Amino acid sequence: MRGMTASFTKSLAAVAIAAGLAWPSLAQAQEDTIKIGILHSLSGTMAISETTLKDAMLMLIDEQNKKGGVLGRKLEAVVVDPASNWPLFAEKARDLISKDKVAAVFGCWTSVSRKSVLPVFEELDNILFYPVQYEGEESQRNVFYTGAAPNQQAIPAVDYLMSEEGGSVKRWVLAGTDYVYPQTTNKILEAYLKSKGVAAEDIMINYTPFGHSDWQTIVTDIKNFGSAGKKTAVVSTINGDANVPFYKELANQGIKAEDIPVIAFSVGEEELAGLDTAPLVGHLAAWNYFQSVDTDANAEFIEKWRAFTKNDKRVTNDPMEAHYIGFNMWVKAVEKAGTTEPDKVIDAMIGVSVPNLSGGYSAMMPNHHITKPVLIGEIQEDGQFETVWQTPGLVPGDEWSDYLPDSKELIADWRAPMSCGNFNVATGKCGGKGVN
Amino acid sequence: MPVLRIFRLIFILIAVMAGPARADDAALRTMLNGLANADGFAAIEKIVGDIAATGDPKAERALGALSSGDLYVRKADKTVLIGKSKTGGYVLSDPLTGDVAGEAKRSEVEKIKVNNTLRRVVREALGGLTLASVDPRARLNAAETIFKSGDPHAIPTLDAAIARETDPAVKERLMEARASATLKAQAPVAETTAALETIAGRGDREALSLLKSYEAGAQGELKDAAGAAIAKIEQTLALWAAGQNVWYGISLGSVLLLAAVGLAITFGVMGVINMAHGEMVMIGAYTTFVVQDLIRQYSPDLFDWSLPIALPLAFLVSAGVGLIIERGIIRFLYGRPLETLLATWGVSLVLQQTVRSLFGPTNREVGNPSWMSGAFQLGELTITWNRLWIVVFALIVFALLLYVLNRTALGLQMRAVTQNRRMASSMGIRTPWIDAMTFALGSGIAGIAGVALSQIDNVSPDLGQGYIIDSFMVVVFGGVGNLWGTLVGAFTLGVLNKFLEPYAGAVLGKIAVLILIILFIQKRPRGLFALKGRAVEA
Amino acid sequence: MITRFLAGGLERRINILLAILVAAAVLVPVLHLAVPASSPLHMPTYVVALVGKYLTYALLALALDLVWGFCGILSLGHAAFFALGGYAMGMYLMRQIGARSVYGNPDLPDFMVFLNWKELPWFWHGFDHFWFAMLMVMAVPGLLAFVFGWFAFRSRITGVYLSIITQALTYALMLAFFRNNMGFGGNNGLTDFKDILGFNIQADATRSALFAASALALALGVLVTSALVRSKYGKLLIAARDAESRMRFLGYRPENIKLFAFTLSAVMAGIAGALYVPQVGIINPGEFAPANSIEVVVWTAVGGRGTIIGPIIGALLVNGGKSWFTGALPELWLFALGALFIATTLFLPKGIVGAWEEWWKQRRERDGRAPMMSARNPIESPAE
Amino acid sequence: MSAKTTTSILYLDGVSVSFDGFRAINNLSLVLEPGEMRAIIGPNGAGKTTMMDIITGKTRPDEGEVFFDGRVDLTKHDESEIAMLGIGRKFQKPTVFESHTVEDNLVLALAGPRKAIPALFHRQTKAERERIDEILQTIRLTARRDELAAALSHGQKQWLEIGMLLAQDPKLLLVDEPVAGMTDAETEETARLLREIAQTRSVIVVEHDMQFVRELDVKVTCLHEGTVLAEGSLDQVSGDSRVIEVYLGR
Repeated sequence: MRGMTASFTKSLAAVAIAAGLAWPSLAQAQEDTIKIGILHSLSGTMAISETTLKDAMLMLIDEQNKKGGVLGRKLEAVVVDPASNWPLFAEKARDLISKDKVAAVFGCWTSVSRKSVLPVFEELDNILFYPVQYEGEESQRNVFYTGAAPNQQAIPAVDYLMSEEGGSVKRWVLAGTDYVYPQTTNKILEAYLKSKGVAAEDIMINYTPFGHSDWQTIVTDIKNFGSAGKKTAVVSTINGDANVPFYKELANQGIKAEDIPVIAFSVGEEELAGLDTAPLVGHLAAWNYFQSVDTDANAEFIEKWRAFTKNDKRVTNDPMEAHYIGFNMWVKAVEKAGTTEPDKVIDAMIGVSVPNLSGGYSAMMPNHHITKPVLIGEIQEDGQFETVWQTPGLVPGDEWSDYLPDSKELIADWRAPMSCGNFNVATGKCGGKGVN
Repeated sequence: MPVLRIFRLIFILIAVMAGPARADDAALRTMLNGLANADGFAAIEKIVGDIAATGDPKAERALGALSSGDLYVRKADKTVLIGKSKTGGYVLSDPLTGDVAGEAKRSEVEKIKVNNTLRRVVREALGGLTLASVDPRARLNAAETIFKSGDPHAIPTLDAAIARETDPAVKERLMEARASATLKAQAPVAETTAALETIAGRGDREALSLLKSYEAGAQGELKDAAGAAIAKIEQTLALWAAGQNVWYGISLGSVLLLAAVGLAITFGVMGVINMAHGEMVMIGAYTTFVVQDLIRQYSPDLFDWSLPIALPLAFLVSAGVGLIIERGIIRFLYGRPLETLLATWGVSLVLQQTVRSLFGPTNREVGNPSWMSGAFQLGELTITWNRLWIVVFALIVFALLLYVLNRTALGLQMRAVTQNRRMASSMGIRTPWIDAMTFALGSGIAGIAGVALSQIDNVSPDLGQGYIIDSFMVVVFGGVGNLWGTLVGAFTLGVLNKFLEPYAGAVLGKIAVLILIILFIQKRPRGLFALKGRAVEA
Repeated sequence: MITRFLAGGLERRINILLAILVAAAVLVPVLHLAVPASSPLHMPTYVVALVGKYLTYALLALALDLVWGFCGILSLGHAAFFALGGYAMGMYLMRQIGARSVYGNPDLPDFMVFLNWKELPWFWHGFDHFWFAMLMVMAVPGLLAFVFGWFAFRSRITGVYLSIITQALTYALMLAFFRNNMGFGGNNGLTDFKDILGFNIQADATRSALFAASALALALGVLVTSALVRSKYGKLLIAARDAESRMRFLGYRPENIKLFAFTLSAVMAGIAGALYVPQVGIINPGEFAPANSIEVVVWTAVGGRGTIIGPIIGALLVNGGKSWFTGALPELWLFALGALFIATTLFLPKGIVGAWEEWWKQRRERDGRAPMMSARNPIESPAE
Repeated sequence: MSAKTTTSILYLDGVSVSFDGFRAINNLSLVLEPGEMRAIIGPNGAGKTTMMDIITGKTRPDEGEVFFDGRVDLTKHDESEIAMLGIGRKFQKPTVFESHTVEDNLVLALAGPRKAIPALFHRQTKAERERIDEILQTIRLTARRDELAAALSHGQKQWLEIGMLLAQDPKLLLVDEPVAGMTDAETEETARLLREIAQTRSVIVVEHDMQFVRELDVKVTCLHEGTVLAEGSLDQVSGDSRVIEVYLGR
């Protein structure tokens, strides 16, 4: 046994030396281009949604380079694949920032992927542009939220349905996939509906697992719930993949939009492309952008997109527009700051205003959310949405919902003296900084 | 207010029934062209009302087109026309006569927008127009529309309609519509009680809905009568709900059966743990997509035939891929089932990514042919055609498979090879060929399952992933190597799931089923239909 | 007795491996913290974080190898034990956030505030204490494995059936943890950690310490596994794998032999998960996905099951490959992984280490030396 | 309980078992005295292996009594308990731990505690080593003690398995077709080995090889369709007309 232990010690020494010698020196990052990180899943369950955003970013970067880049330097996209694996998002984010030295990252789709990379962006002080509608309840210094907050999608949608034009809905089914975004959105909506005098028994909340494919029971439940003599609507926060079987079941069981309309927050042009929309005409979606929006900027965008992807049937959607806005904001902020250094760019971002695709301007607010119009569209036979209602002006994104008891006292303002993502106006303290 | 709007509409309808002078085409056309200047949905609604008031059946075409969003304004002369889209523009036709009225570019016309509310108004207007229609179906629909709106002003019209009605089914509906209207009319107690009875006799959801809203506003005796009627209907509906659960369970079971039956061959008969089984299903679904895509491009009339055309193709494509996998990989791994698991998992990744590269990561659209769309009522059960066909299809596939395995030479050889490879080989059976054929058969079956699943689920590269675990559960639960076990297993799990779902919710229900399977396997490690005795232990 | 037991695991190759791990545990923190960033010898944070993560994967692969390679139990649910250990650690880290959470509620984690919960569920109690949490890291996976194994092995569920029900187990757990009402943060899981034992979790020193802890935990795992398989118990384990009924007719209870290994393996996986979570900063139900467990099987198979070094090499190689591919050739990653699965089973059934051993043995025999007779790494695949 | 039960080492009375309606054992009765060696013959499917399964606890009989050593009801115990009671079994197909060395096979079979945890810390004693040397001698595998069992020939595996039974130190050995696939010389050697073993233990041998059975020179039981057809010396049994009819052939 002594011999064994001795050989162990010897091996230890040898390895220590070998490891010390073999450590490779690191290549220095090149400085002649500005690198932009693209952090969208290209495989796994989220590839279905995120791949398009990667292509959109490549196009935007390409377009910018045609205009001469930024600060006289060309942009270079660094694409990585976090493979729909949340810890891998964090690893890749770290790689992009530490190894590739990117100036900003455009990426993430699901909330959990964003949550996973947050600490990395905070630690390494870089910028993330997050393009998807989400549950709110967050404002982080290093993140710019270009998708919709609940008040930029859910609340106007419900307002519309409650209006006479939207059908004076009195009874509500809140159906969602069981994860944070639907849970929060439904909590907000429930509180909001109750504040508008809807009785508890007129609200039905239902959650299903990811990728749920057998909707027979639930669609029947909806139908039964809708036969109580009051106008009923479904607010759907059903996620991605589960939507196709849901809508197919809806169509087959003959639930017509005129009787029980379904308004969705996660169904866009891309999702409709996988569906026969003829039986779905009239069901609704609430977004901040539709491909059908009739503006010159949008026409140009669609044309470029189709040319870039060499596919004249490729559709555009809301998160793409969010990236469009975010990217242009970043370019403007970099030009304003005169540098790509994230710290300076973050400060320069607030107040930057760029045209959106629906004919107005979107501005970055101190809470790192943006102002957007809210559009309600009805599904058409050709797989497009037709805007049937639109907020009169721009709606600023509200990160801390006023309808949740624990967040109504909170605000975010990243401008100098306050510089806080969750300032409690009641106690006058900034939450994340700690009490101790 | 919508109620007011409906009142007005019904009023107009009555006016129509009373036999006013028919407006001539020109007046109708003027009204229609008014849509060109209508600003907002409310204005359009008013015009729809006016048009309906004319009672001219010619308005049907225009209103129908409006409802389906096919009505356009030609910018040049502000006329309203029906437009059917074609590449780069529209073919225009006259909204009243349907005569072709030239073509227009996309920029030359403007669509008249409709929303849900407007669509409903148009539907009701069309319904009213058709109460006197010659087509009994149209009259039936009209009666239904009035039943739902229950407008008291419609009573005289309904009485007239009831008097002239000859079709007993339509007559019954008309009576119910009248009862519905009576409830709203503050009629005498006796009449109202009779109406309540008529409606209660209908015994369906709509009747319940109507009674509930009536009960909310009623008092005394009538409230009690309504309450009793509601209780009666609810009791019947509860029975139907149990039946419905069984049906949903059978339907889910048939999906599980389709997904698992191919696996019952590759896993159950050959002992290959085919993790790429789900991808065979996915390939079948994509084959359907390609077939439909070609049909849409070259021969849209054949669309209803797309599934029968896709079936053999999906079988061949999946079987072909299966054959390649068997010859290329699995044949080196016989007798090492856990290694087939690893290799086929690798195959599944490659297949998924291949499909993702070829077709893109997004869902592809596979449409339902007309015979797979919609639903019919069986009492209070809504049975959708696609589910019904899938149940039938699953059973046919199962029966065919049984036939192939038990009654054909190939099946005999397959069973011989599984039971005693060496013996079979020495008897002159080409065992490698049989292996390949068996695997191809299992894969091919998965392929045709894909055709069916494309009708109810996403067609995306991840399609197969969603079914693989469930399929294994079914096969293991039913008993490996026993097709009947797979059948019973699939339907048992399906029905179980559907009975748990209303109480536990979809997620907990599924978890409960998984745990039940795990516990069941403890009790019967070889599944429901396991073979006993010495031979299996060896 | 314990030292003598552990010393039984020492052997030349294991010594080298242990030496590498101990050296890494010492050297990496030095290179990371003490060497200036400008020096070519400096080890950047992302490398420390990445390799630290790989080491926990290696421990997970080793845990799987103990039951699969040595005992023939192909568990397709090992990621579940890993995730449970991770959740136990995550719960401790959540409790450490205290009032620094976004809502500033000192008693409840953010997601509970979010869901309007008023008080901490019972199963969260005790996780304020590090040692309690560490106990749970081992106890929860261990207990689950014990109960599951007790039923399964007693019912003589073997081979494919066992694999499939372990997969069902992890799938059911995944669905359960996805539920928001379970009280584990639903889909988002647990995240936004601040510190561990009072140290900032993002500080370089903490990272180095976690790295060292992972390396040492792996070293300990190697030592224990090695000692285990070289003991009489290890022989029983292999015997149970190869001829279970023979064991039974010799008077052994193979179910108990397996149960011990299965439980121990789950505990190892739990520890790996607990070390993984603070390094990646998040734990969520995705870790329970059946595909993750299958990936672990591949690491083990690629490296060489039934060997101790194999799973470690496999885990490092495959994950290194994954990191590289998903960065450099994102579209090709799944092709590469799939091809690896196929190639390994077809051409390297004994994995890299097994193949190398065979080659080495052949060379020795060709060189005319005395053949090295050894029963150390018997990896003939058993019949089902 | 009859007197017979208490004195016999093995006592089967009226045992029946059926699989999916097929009666593998039908009202079988058999008594084995301590120190006795018994040969069991019978055509395929006569229920020989199933009988062993019942004795060793692998199969539960539908009805009937099975007693060991005068008092233990075997139907209430499972395989490992029965093995620990002192019944060793050699399978029809030689079953040894192929990825262990010959020596390790014997080490694992040696009588002693069977628990998992003590095995972790087990160290071999001198007595154990000597016992193993002795058995290796007996089964003539001393020279190959360090080789993997997988490397042994078919006959050697049979011997190794018998050696493992010896190491287990049972009171009763059940030996299923010990000479299948052996050369004549090996067969002779095996017969000698079994006779030697039978001096101290009770043995039941199932065998088809009539030459071998003759060499054993013990009482013979012929089974047919799960029941005893004839019992007695080999000559008596082979003279029985029914035995000739169903088994030996004319």
